[in-house]
Amino acid sequence: MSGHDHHGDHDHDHDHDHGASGHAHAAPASPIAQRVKALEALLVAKKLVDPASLDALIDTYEHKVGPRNGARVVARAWTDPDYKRRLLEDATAAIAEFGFTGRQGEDMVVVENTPTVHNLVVCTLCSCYPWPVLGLPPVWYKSAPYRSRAVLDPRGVLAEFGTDVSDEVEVRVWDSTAELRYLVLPERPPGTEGMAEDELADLVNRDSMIGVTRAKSPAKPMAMESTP
Amino acid sequence: MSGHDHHGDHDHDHDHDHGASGHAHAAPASPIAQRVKALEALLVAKKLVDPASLDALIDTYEHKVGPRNGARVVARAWTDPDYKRRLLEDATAAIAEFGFTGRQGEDMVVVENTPTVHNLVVCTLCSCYPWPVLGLPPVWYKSAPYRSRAVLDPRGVLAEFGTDVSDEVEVRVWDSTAELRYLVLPERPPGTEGMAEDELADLVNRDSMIGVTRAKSPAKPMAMESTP
Amino acid sequence: MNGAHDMGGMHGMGPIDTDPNDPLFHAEWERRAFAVTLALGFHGRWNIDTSRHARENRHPLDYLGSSYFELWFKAVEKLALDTGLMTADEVATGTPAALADTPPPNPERVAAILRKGVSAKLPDTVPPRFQVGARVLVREVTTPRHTRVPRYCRGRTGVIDRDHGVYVFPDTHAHGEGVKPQHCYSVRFTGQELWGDTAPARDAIYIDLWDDYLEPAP
Amino acid sequence: MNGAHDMGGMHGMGPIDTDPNDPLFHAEWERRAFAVTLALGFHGRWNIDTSRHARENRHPLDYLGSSYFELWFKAVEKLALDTGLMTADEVATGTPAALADTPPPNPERVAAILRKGVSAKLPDTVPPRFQVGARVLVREVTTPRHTRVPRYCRGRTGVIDRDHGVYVFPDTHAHGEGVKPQHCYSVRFTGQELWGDTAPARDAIYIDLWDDYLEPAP
Repeated sequence: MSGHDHHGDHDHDHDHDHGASGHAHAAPASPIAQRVKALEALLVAKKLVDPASLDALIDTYEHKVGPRNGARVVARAWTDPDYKRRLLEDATAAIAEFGFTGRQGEDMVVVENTPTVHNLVVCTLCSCYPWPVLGLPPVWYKSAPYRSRAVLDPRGVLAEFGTDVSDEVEVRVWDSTAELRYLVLPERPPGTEGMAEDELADLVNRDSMIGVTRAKSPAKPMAMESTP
Repeated sequence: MSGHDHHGDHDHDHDHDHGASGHAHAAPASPIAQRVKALEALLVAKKLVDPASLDALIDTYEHKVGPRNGARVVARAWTDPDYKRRLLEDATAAIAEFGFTGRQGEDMVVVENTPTVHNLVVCTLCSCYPWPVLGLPPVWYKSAPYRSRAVLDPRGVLAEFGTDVSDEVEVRVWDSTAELRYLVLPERPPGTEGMAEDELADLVNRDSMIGVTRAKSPAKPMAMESTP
Repeated sequence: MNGAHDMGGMHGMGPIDTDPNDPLFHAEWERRAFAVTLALGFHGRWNIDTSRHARENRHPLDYLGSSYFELWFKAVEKLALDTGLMTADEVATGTPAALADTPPPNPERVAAILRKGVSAKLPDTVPPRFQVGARVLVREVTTPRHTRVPRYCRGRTGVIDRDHGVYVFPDTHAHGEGVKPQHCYSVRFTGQELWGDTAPARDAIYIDLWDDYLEPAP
Repeated sequence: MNGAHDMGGMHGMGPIDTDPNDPLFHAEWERRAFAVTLALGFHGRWNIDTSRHARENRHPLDYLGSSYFELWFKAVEKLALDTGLMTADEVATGTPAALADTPPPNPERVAAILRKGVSAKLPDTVPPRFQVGARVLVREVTTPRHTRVPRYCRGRTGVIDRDHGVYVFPDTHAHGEGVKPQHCYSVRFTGQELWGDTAPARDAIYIDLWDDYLEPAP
């Protein structure tokens, strides 16, 4: 949503809310829910949309395409200097090596975080976001608080995400006003020497590729108990 | 109000709505009406406000101070060149000659319409308005449509008020961002030669002193019927 | 602050209700909210700049979704609470915990106060930084605090049209940091400077701006 | 248009909900509105720029007061009506008056469409007006129509950081006036250029801007 919380729709999602009878008990539909349902029914009746295609679209972006894609790209760049070079030179082609292509990622740019530069991506005018590598944007990315302040007070925004960036570091904000889609290449966390690509990918979460957080540090090994 | 019409309060005012019994039948009070009433009651109980003073404040600005004041200033300027000179040089002092002084008119500026210049007054940031000469601002002056477009498309705004300004005429918009309050001195309408100050004042309405309209033309004399 | 109140240049706000017979007040509560706002102000606990900031300092949905006198009411309630003229407990219970120290002005006194007004003009003890005719650039002033320099003229170049004299500076005054005396000018901008080539060549916008908002145009 | 969608630099919007577990969809109708929007788009009756304009072109209260998928729904409904994909009468009755000329893409075809995407990049047949490193001034573009130059950078000076190549120009494309091929650049602005002296000295904002928005800095 774009405004106050109370303007969003935070109805509990009843998809998987089964009662004792095994049937879903849905709350009465909101006016917007009714309008959407009516529109869909009309479009299906007019044969303008294929119900199976609607289901496939939702399944694709809710379950199949997501930040795990971007994490694989990042982990590869961390471990393969040649891939990293290709990624920074021609992100679209380098990302396509994984088969991540298409809608809302047709033309990609990757910006690299370093000890002296921290990058942050926003779309102040709407919600442009690199779908093939990150899936659909989180609600906050589309919301007024983030869109208004990311360009005005990026360090304040980073602090809200618990990310502290030193005054010595240059903060670069990328406002996605055109058809380029930006992915942040986070810094590889310390203590990850020798980790495999798959393990590294587990450290790369969505927010770190938007640039509001850093990649996760590897879990600390358990301290061994001293025998009494 | 500042937004859509449906966000304003256009309740019918029941002050003078008497039924057959001679008593007012008020609709149930809206939440805001209840809150205002409760606040006033508390402030009166705390002796922070004098109820008689509240009534006097309303009476002053609803019935006593209004555009008729400004109209007298304008009519004087139309008929007395020396007064007009003083008015354009030091509006505050010239207007004070009528006893029109004080709150929200402490420091006045008068801008003159001529055959080559048309002036328009707005307050984009709130609703600054010259109370001693015009009374309180109309709702539209305080509203988002006027405040947003007066500076951006003054000719479009003038057209909305039915005022056509030739391309040859320079349109000047005065945005009241400080503590100066602006009054437009409209052009004296043609056909008013020899009219007395009082008659002229009748032609000067509120909107012409904001600059969204011209002063009224004198009523045309009735055409004499030809005898059959 | 860059808030919804700073409306100059926005599209999409809809048509103007130009009805000349539209009443000043649309309900009795609007009259009372208006009068209470003025009457509480007489206690001198806040100034007009503080008051303006209290009205504008809110979420755009709140600002745009409130009628004008609703904003006045919300602001005066907040100011009365913030300054201790009343307490949240008193508002909740509707019962006074304490009475005013000094009696409020009666109608005669109110009339005198209104006639006198409160001029923001100050003695002419500060030299102007700019002369009439000088080309000036409006500085970028981005602040979450109160300011009176509209966004639509920031970074733009205009010409000093007249020097109004020395005035209270709202950016400090609104926040209890003094009047910071300085000249206030009417600055003339062409419509094309503010809105681009599509604006009529003969239009000009005059904006009242203080010394602190301006620098010499390069 | 200068609308509420152009949010960069606004204050007062409140805190960010940073919960990493906040779901992408908060109700089933959001899923359906999302899917219907994409599916209707496959008919090729409008482009992404038209679609963006349909979402943003509304009263600020409507824009700010609607959740994101509500805006998507309102926009797709309007686009379907405007382009004749459906009629107001059909919406009112819920009954089709006519069926689609061509069958909608099935899931396999949809998957292929998504994988392919629709690049806005055009053949490199137009020379760039600016070289990397050039100082550029963002022109004032005030239009009630669709544009992608945010208000917060207009009239400001930046440096061409990279040339993305030739792209569709949204200002014409949104209104059915062709792609007007031209270079699109990432332009670097310092935070202080955009927000004034109080911005951190080391911050920079990169904005993607087309040739038509720019002129050489004086």
